Amino acid sequence: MRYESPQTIEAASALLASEAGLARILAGGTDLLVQLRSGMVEPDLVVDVKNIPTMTSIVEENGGYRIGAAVSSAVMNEHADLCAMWPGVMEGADLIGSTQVQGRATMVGNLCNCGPAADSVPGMVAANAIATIVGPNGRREVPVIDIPVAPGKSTLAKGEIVESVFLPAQVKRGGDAYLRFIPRTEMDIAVVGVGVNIELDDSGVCTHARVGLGAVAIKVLLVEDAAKALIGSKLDDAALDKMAAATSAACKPINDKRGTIEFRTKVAGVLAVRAVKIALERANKRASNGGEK
Amino acid sequence: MVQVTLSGTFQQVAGGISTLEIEAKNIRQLLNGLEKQCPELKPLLANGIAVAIDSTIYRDDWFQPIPTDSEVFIIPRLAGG
Amino acid sequence: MARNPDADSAPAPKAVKTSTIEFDADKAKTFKVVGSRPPRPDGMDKVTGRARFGADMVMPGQLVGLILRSPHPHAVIVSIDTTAAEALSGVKSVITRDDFAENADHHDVLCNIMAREKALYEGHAIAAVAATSKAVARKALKLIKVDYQILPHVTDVDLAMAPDAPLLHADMITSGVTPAPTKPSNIAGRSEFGHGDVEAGFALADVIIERDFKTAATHQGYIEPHACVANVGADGMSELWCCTQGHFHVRQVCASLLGIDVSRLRVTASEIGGGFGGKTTVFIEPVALALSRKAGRPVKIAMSRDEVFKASGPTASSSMNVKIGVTKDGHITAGEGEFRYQGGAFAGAPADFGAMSAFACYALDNVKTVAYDVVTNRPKGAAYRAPGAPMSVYAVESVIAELAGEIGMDPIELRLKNAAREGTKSSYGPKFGSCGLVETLEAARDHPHYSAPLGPNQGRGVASGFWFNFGGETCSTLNINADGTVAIAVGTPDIGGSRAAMCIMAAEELGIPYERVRTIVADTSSLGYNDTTEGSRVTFSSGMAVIKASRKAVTEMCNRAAMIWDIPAEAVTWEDGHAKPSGANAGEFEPMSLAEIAATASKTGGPIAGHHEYNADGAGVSFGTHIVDTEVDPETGRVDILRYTVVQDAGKAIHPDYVEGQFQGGAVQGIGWALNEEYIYGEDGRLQNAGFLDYRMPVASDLPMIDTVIVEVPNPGHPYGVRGVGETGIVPPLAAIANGVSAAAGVRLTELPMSPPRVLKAIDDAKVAAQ
Amino acid sequence: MSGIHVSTKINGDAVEFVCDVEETLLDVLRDKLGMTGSKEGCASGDCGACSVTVDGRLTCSCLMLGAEAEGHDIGTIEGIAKGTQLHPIQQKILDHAALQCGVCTPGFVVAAKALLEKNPDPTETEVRFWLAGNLCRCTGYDKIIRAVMDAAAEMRGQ
Repeated sequence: MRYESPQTIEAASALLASEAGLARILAGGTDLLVQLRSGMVEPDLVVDVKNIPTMTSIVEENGGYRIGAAVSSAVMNEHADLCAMWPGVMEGADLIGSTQVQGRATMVGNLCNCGPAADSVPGMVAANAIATIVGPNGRREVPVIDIPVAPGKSTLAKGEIVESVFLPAQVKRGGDAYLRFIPRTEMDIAVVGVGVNIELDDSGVCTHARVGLGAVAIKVLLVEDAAKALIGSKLDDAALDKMAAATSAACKPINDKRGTIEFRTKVAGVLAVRAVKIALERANKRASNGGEK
Repeated sequence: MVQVTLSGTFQQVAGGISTLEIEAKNIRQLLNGLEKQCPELKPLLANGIAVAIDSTIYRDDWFQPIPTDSEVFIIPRLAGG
Repeated sequence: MARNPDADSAPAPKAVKTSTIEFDADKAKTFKVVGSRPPRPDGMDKVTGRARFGADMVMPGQLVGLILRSPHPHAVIVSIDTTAAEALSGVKSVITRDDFAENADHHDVLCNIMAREKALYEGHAIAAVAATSKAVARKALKLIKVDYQILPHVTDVDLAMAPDAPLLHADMITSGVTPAPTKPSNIAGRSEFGHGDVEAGFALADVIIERDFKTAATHQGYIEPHACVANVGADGMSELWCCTQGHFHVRQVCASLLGIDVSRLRVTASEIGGGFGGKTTVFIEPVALALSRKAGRPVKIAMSRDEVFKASGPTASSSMNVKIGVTKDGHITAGEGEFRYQGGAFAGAPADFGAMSAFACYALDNVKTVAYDVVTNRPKGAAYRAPGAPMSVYAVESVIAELAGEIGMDPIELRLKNAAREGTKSSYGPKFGSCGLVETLEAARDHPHYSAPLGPNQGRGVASGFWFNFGGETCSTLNINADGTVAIAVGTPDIGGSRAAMCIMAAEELGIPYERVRTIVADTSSLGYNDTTEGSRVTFSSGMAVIKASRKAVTEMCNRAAMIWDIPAEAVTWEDGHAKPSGANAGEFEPMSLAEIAATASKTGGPIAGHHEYNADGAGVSFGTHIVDTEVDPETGRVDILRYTVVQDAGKAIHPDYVEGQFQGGAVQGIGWALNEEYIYGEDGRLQNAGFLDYRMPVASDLPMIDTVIVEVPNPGHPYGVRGVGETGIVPPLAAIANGVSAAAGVRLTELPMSPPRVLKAIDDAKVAAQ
Repeated sequence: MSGIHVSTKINGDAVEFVCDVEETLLDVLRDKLGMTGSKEGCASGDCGACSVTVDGRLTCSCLMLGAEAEGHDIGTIEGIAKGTQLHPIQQKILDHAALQCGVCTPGFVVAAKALLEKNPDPTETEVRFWLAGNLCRCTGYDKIIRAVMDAAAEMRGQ
């Protein structure tokens, strides 16, 4: 196994593209090292991307934020403005593992491992985050929802690396939230995860909504029926009930060591309602602050 | 004479006998007497057992005296975690 | 040694030695050091990272040992080909079953540390290599070819008892059944306890509740994986460094498995990173010794966490039925239970201890318990804190709580009405001596926690529990150093602060400050045989050995003073760390301190020491009562522990901090067992959650502070009144939490763990049933 | 197999080592540098017994390659006491009897120190959540949480 630590993303991409054997990107490494240790993967090349400046910075852009793919969750969560704008996304990332894991783990690593239960992904999906991908054929931009395909499988081609994720500007009366269900209070993998982002008009009618759903299917889902149930309503109980039902209906979970089909399906709806209530509170607070924080 | 009560597996192995009388002044004599009356118990006794004499539990501590009229139980040897 | 069968006609020898010193109530009134909370002697090394645990030892030229493990839960091992592995550069030895001779004394242990004809569980050791690096050793494991013939497997206790179940051992005939079965089965043994007539008892009851319960297998979850370094010299002289609760036991078993004299193997117990019963046996130690013997170099083996889960010893899972009858005014008329425990691939599930302790909290006229010890294709179980008791007591205490509700009586009141006390005939046979159940129940009832208000979706649970405690073979030595300090050697590894307790007891006896005493855990060549640190025995039995050794040293110091003063030894007494003339008739002399006597020891007869070797009998039982407040999220089944109080009888708390620590640690292990911990097996017989990620032990944010109340009802069999405290704390929590959750959820939960899917299903099923 | 040469700083001292790519920082600390205070409890980032800081940030040394240490400042349990002077967290752990077996203790000390540097006045809940990645099986956490709270108070001069 070779270890490379290139200074540019182009060099990193070239290394990955030219490797005949198995290559892996090392960002936070909190998944990769566990896989290495257990013998699950035996790569021939590991490319450490933490020395690439564009991948290790958070930059304001068009009122939103571009977050480098190697930025750790801890660094992200110390960025006060980012946390104020996208608290749900940040909380999702903040739930990955322990404080120790937070110091290394990245949102993009979480995304590119393509685990259905990845805590940071439903929030990014709800926020309609866009990933910038660099590969042998140049740059492209792809909505986060389109990257995972199945556990361990993504739409990235050989030699492609996610360089950054862009979170657009949050609207004046907009709010997001992420809730997950775990049996303990920390350290577990989500049994269900729901990310919600809503926008309201001045009269409190929901004008836009996105609901991302984790751990209930082969990949993270965007639940359009749940969003439809919210849009046009004032997020009253009837709308929330309808949204919960749509969320549960979208679940295609399995029975495993972390939960049952029955449990995941029901709890997805329960958490979606709770998440919308938090997002609503945040949207109203944001509006009352004039669209700031 | 000491009245001995067998519990747990011992009772069944001894053919359903739950109590028996043995002339014994200490645990060693008690165990020898038991073996004589119930030879089936021999392998179990060899594996190690516990003897309760009036609410104090001993291992097969041969020379522990058994006062007359004391209450004696043969129980599984205790272990712990 | 065989007993002489002729001896029974001989007169009884004089009582050679009574193994206990009785409780001294007068001394207890004047304790100076006992009951204080000084810093522990090993603390500094542990907060700075200097303490050396199992994996921290390095021997010169040391190799890395790794073990190849079966991927199959049940398979015949047709052949093992190690030629390619042996040929790999850097590989210094490879061993398989062929490297161990049959061993009648430790047959099951032998079969467990290295599979023989069959692999009996996923993770069962098949072969091992020692190599110059971990990378080489890993490569070598991959080169070992094993031809398996896969057999059907069984991991569930009830399924394993079925007549058509896959059979693990062709020669397993159930013991304890008359007449003996003619066919083999997976039931290793049946045992029965109790007295009276349960049917007659139930006939007197106004309310009878009978329920089925299940608990999952759990792991002790010590943070330090098993690790050892073995070094076998060309002359056969061997040393072994390992983390264990019982290095003398390790020496005995390893010497036997390797066919060497005990005197040739010196075992040193490292600092031990948790045991809870799981480090009372051997797993990797004989393998490391065999690899070292073959390689001619030291070999270190350290288990991975995955190996700890798959191939060390978790506790039993259980399936149980309990039936209890009670009169309207709260008199329990009869109790009956059947307890089926699977303990993995070999006999030894602690079903009998479960059956014995199930009803131990109650004074019953009619009680009957039956235990089944069952084998399955899971790793061989090991002891886990009060082995067998938490499960059976969970079942009984759940029914007790329900009965209290049925007859409208406060659950502590119901327990007090029926509580076992001194003189009660125990459910397992003998009468109880002095014991403190009633005191713990009264303290719980009077605790502010018990009457604090509860909010919506919250429920309070109470349960009591019991553990026997025991003593065992013990010895220790105590040396008075020339500078007046004291060095103690014990043979019981310190898993919870026992070295501090030893220092306290010696300081108390000698009348010197705690800081002048130091205790070490001696290796197997430095001290006589000691039973393992288990059964909550160390503070009781090693402590009593230290007290006895101190008293012997005191006697000698009085002798020395008497010689110096030229008066008879009987005319000298020991008081506050000084030898003094016992009265006016003895003469007028300035008292001599321990340090003064020690300073002249070389001129008054040489070194001064005390030692004591004995069978420590007279361990007192310990009862406890726990109160817990839980909150259940009715929409998700999530359970939060809001408040927790442990009340337990310690006899006498030598170092109260570590007594509280035992209570708190036991309670939290119980919380894990009750709520989320479990061995989860797939259809393929493989463990699905062999890691801390999905085994789900409690983390700091899951818990409130754990309040403790130390009740002290002295054990008459110890000079200071000490009872073992380590194990009882894990017995009540399973039931206490089940009672709390059932109250909060409005439905009785009867299966552990009460994980959210299970709780939510129970709530939803109850709603459907109610409609 | 050719090793990787790494130059780093550990507890303020310049350290160079050669490691294989596969070796974690924990492997390097324990097996190459003889710094066995960091423990391997799980090798998967679930127990925190191997906690170290990298440029002041808390992490698990089992989740980091030795090679990744190049040019960074590593802090381990061995560097927390200054000579014979214990850090207040270490002293409070002793005072509160907040250890039993002690194998998790180095990880708790490193993690708690990182917390108090970031948040000198944490609530009990904040301490519990910060330390959720440090498993202790002996104590039930009670005395550890008390020790950390007490150390925080002392360090604030209260």
